[in-house]
Amino acid sequence: MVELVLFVLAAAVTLGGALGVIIARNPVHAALHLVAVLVAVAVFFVMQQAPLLAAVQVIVYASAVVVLFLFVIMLLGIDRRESLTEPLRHQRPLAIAVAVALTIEVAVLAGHTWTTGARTQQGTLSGGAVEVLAENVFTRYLWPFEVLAVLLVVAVVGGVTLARHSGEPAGADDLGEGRAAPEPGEVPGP
Amino acid sequence: MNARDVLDLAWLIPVLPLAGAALLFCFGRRLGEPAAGWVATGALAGAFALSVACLVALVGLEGPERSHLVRGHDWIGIGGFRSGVGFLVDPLSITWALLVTGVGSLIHLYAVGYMHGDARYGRFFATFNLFAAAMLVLVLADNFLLAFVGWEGVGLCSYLLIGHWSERPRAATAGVKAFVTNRVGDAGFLVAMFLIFGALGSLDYAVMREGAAQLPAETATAVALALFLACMGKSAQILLHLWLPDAMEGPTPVSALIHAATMVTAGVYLVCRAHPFFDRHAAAGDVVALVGALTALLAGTAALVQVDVKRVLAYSTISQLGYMFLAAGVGAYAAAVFFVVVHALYKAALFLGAGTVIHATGDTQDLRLMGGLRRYLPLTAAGFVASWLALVGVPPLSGFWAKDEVLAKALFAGEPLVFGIGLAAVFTTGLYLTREALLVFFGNERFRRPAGVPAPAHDPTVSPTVDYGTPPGPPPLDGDPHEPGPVMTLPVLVLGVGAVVGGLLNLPFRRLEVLTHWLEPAFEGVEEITAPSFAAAAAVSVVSVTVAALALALAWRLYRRGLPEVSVDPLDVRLGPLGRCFGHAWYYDEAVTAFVGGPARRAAERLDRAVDAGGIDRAVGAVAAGVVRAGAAMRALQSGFLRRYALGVLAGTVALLGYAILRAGAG
Amino acid sequence: MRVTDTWYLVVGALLFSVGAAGVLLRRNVLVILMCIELMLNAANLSFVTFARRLDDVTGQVAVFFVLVVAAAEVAVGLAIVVAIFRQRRRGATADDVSLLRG
Amino acid sequence: MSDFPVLSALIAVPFLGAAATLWVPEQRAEAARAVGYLTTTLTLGLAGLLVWDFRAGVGGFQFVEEHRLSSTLGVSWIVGVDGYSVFLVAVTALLFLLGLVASETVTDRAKAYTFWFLLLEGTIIGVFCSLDLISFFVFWELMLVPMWFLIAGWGSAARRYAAMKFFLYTATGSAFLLAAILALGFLHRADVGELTFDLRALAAWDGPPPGTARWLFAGFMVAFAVKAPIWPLHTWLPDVHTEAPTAGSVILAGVIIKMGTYGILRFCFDLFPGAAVDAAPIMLTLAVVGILYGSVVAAMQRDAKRVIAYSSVAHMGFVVLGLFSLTVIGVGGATFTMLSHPLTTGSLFLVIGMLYERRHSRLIDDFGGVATVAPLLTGAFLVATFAGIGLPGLSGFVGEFLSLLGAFLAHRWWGVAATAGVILAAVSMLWMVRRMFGGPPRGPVASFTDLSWREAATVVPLLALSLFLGVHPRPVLQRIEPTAARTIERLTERTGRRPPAADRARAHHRPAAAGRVPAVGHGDRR
Repeated sequence: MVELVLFVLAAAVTLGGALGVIIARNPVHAALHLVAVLVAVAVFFVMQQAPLLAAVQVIVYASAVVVLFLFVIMLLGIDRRESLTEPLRHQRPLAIAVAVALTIEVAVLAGHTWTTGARTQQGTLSGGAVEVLAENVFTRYLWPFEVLAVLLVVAVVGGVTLARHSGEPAGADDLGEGRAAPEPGEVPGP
Repeated sequence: MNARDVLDLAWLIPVLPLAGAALLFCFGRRLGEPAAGWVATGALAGAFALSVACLVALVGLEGPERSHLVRGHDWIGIGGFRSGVGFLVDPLSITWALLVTGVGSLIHLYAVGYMHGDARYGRFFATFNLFAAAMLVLVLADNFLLAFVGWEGVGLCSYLLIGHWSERPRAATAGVKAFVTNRVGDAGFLVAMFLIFGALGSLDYAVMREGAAQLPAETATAVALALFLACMGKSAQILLHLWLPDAMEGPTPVSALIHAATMVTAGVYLVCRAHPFFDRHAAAGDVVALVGALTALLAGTAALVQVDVKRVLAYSTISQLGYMFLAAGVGAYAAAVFFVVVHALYKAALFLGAGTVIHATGDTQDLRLMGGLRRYLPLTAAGFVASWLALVGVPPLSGFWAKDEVLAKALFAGEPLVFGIGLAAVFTTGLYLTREALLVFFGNERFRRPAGVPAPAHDPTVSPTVDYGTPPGPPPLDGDPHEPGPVMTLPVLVLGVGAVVGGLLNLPFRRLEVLTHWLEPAFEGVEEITAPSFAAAAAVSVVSVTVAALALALAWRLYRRGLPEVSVDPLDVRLGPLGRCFGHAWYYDEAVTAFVGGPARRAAERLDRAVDAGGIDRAVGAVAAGVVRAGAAMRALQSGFLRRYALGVLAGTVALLGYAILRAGAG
Repeated sequence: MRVTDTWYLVVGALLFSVGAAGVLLRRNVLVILMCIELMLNAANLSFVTFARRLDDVTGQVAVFFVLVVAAAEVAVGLAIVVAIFRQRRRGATADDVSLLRG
Repeated sequence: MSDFPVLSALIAVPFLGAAATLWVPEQRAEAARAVGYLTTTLTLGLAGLLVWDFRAGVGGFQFVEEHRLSSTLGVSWIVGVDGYSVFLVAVTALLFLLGLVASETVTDRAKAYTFWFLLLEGTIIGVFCSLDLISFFVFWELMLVPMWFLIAGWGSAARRYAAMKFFLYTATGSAFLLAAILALGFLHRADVGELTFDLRALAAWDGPPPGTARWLFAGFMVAFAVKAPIWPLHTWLPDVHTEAPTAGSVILAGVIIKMGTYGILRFCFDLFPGAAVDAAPIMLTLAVVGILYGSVVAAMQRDAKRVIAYSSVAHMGFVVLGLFSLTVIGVGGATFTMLSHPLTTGSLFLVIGMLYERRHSRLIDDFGGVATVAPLLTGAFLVATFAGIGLPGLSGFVGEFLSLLGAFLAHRWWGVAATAGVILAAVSMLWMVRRMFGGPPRGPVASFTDLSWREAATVVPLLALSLFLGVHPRPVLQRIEPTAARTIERLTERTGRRPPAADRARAHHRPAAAGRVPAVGHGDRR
């Protein structure tokens, strides 16, 4: 019974947060809704016996990533209300139609044996989830793990070069130092 | 060396002039002025000697044996078609060979003098010899294909020789006109050969002689008519005759040899050689006879009022050729051959005479500017007069016997219409040739240039030909005309003598018909046309002689004193509008030229523009434009907007899932 | 009434759809990035659900990797966004970046 | 001699030569040309060897080399020649050597010119020798590249347009060809199980169902109809000829358009006999239209090269006429025309090239009276013209006569209509000769120099060969006949259509006794 209540709560937070992300005029509000969604999903992970993932989710995602988002929003100074006008013709109705169609299709398929071949039934992971997870990551999937390491390095290097070199002459290492303080929202361009 | 050994050398007859031609093509320029001429004349004289030897050898054999085949190597052979190079020496072919080499040698001799000072002397004689070789190949071939080689070879040489003075635009055009008109005939020859091969399986004369009898009537008639189309082209019969008058642009020896004595008679040879196709089926024979008769009359009328000395002779040749086909058409092949031989003699003499006259009066060809030349060119005049009287048919000269036999055979073969037309043509012949002879050699001297008038500058690109209707130019000569050297006068005299005695070949009395008897083995299976009685034959002769005499008298009365008024031609005046119609040769040439130059040319140009540029290219262009438009339409998809692409991706996913559902649903 | 896996999957699907719609609807690049995060989480949710049902830890390993990749992706994404905004004045949106127009 | 891979060598040498020209430094043009001469002479030598060793009586393929490259893809390197292709290879080798000699006047970028020229030779010989459909197609497409560069690089004014038109026309056509080849290969595998593109295997197989066979036949025919310009698809030829450099024109008219008719002969008859018989009337009609249309329009052109280009369309009309008469005589005639046409049209283009070098114009009206100024040049042109319009004694006549005869025996009225083409051909060509060579020399024509030794070296061999083949075609016809007979026999077996009676070799044809026959009472028993 507790599980049902918890599930409903988490589901409500998840979907509400998601809708909030796409509806919020102010990107900051969107970011906060995103945090809510991420935490709710972490809860789901816990209910699905994936405690480590929940932890990682919360640590990596909910905090680091969203903070990064907020940081960039503040940096770019676009933390204010936006108009939700839609210049592309037919974009909005089409988008909604596609999303709805997608949901329906997944629902239909989910109810069908076609996708997994196995009927829905209960089952618990044998043993502690973390040990099994760790064992797998460092044995069978070691190679992908190493590739991921490389990926992260690339991401870091990419992030740095992209953010720094675009338009900035070498040497000016930070934003707008030595010039008149940029008026709010103004990004010192070349 | 018995008869057969001599006859085995027959293949040398065409090879000698061919070798001469090859030699002159390579070294003609180096040999230079007279040497090249003598080499060519010598080569042809050698061929003449060999022909005579073959004649003697053939005479040595009895009647049916008089045929000899020299088999060369195979030429074209693939699938069921086999053809080789072989020379058939029989009375018919050796008669022509003698004619070509004999008259040819005399004309070559004449040309040595006539072509004096010509820039391309060597090349002229090379082509002249090549012509003789091609003509000999044509007459000595043992199958139709090899004959066709000779047939087109003479056409080529005629094209080259007409266009010898290529700097003259008229000569170049006349050359093309001659070759193309002959090509129309050659297409007929090709179709005939296809028909023969399709029916008999081979183009050899031997196979034709055996197989032609069993052929169904309409195939034989088709072959005959196709062959006759070829003859009409080559022998300038009506409808395809328009090239011969223009061929006079070539040097006079060319006109004499090719366009009077030999090449134009190739058509008659072909009809005689292919007589199995003609004689058994009335239709073909009638066509040939009728076309021949009409040609004789119409060409005769056209010659009446011409003012160019060579033009008159050109139309006269067309007319006389008409007679030959008239004879062949009614089945009197021997009479046709006799007419060919005799005509070659006196027509060559007339042309050579005309050549001498042209040279003597400062290269003018206008009859109205000559007159009274007999006092200055006595020998040439003698040869010319003899030939004139022979051609008109004054007994006892050769022309009388030949023409009389043709008309007689036509009447007794039951073709009165053709006989009537032929008789009318006799009148025109008498009229136009007497007019020419009187205007040139008799009457008042109209060639002297008055003292004050300066000599016109000699422009090599202007051709001396004078069309009907052009006013006479200034008199050309200031000195006296003088007789050229023996090289030019001897041939005219010899041919003149030939014209006089030529009749002996075939006098119409039982044992004296030498030529008919001689040709009999070649025309085996042709039923003889005999006069019902001696009196009937004599009556025909009397009628034809009186007609000729009337014409002669009329011309004598009109032109006895030459032309008192240079630009007034008494006959032309009397004929009035009819004279103009005759002068323009019934406006046939102008009509064809107008058609080819006008509507045909415009149609071809429209065809080129409409189909190629307009049709196909525009269609291809349309396709290309279509592709470009489609491309432009696709470009809109690449809008550059990120969210459009995202929409596309998701729409794709939805579609795939939908398909999965369908398959799963159905599956 | 017990909570069965299907519910999780339904929530996952809904979450994914909302994320997808968000990507299509919003013009603000950052919001688009956030929506992508939503879609990724939806996927993770399904992974975990199936890991539990099929009693196979691979699902969780996959989620682990997805997380890492997502993090890297956000880092680079934001770097690009910064680069773009550095070029343009304020208020640049996803639609301005259409140089690749055909 | 049998083990030496003549054909592979024949294909390899030009490619190696082309590669060698790359090493030559750019500014040393004569070095590049030297490599060119060496390669083309070597190729000609090999070709001569090939023709010399080619046995006469054999109908099938000779000098066959077979290397199976990959059984899964069914690709293998099979080369071989028979009566049809051996002479085409020889003519190609000859034309390329003479073309190079004629290209002496090409001074800019001589190295690149020689490179593309040799590449072109290799690909064309490849087309004529390969018996594997795939390698045939590869060479067929490869040929386009060097030709495009030659036209676009060294052509005259509108060369870009012409090169592109040439490329697009042929490439579009060969797209269908590729589709048909692959379809055929896979249909064969579906039926027989083994994927192969070997012509002999595919020909031996009794073929796809008639309906499909007709479509595949159409696929092959489109590509070949474009290349050998058959009437509606010919509009690229005049444009390309006017823009191509002289040697390019010679090669194009000489051998490239022969690839189309060769393709018909080599593939369409063996692979789709039924379809060929059904398509014969249509193709004959197109051929006759091509002959008449080509000649008529040729007379109307103002550019000399366009006149000859259109007359080539007419000549190829004769070849197609001979082919689709489906008789041994017709096919033999067509093959012979394919051999004689390069000689005649090649020399015509060479002379036009020489005139172009003297007057820098190709318009007929810019000339006039060349005969009086340059007699040797005129003589060469006249001999080539008369060979072209089929004067007996020159090579043009033999092919034309046999093609017409074959067509006449098979379909009477088509033959008669085509014979009219003989007249129109004479009209168009001689009318051009009249306007260019006849009449008084006009303006700059007066200062023309006559044929130089170098120029004579390019034209005289072709004309001499044409004269030799015209007078003595037997050695060539003997080698073509068995192959043509074999093709028609297979056609008769597979379709039950009997060729006309006169077509088959009969016992009684003339005893080929050389020299004189003792003529006592021969034949004329009276």
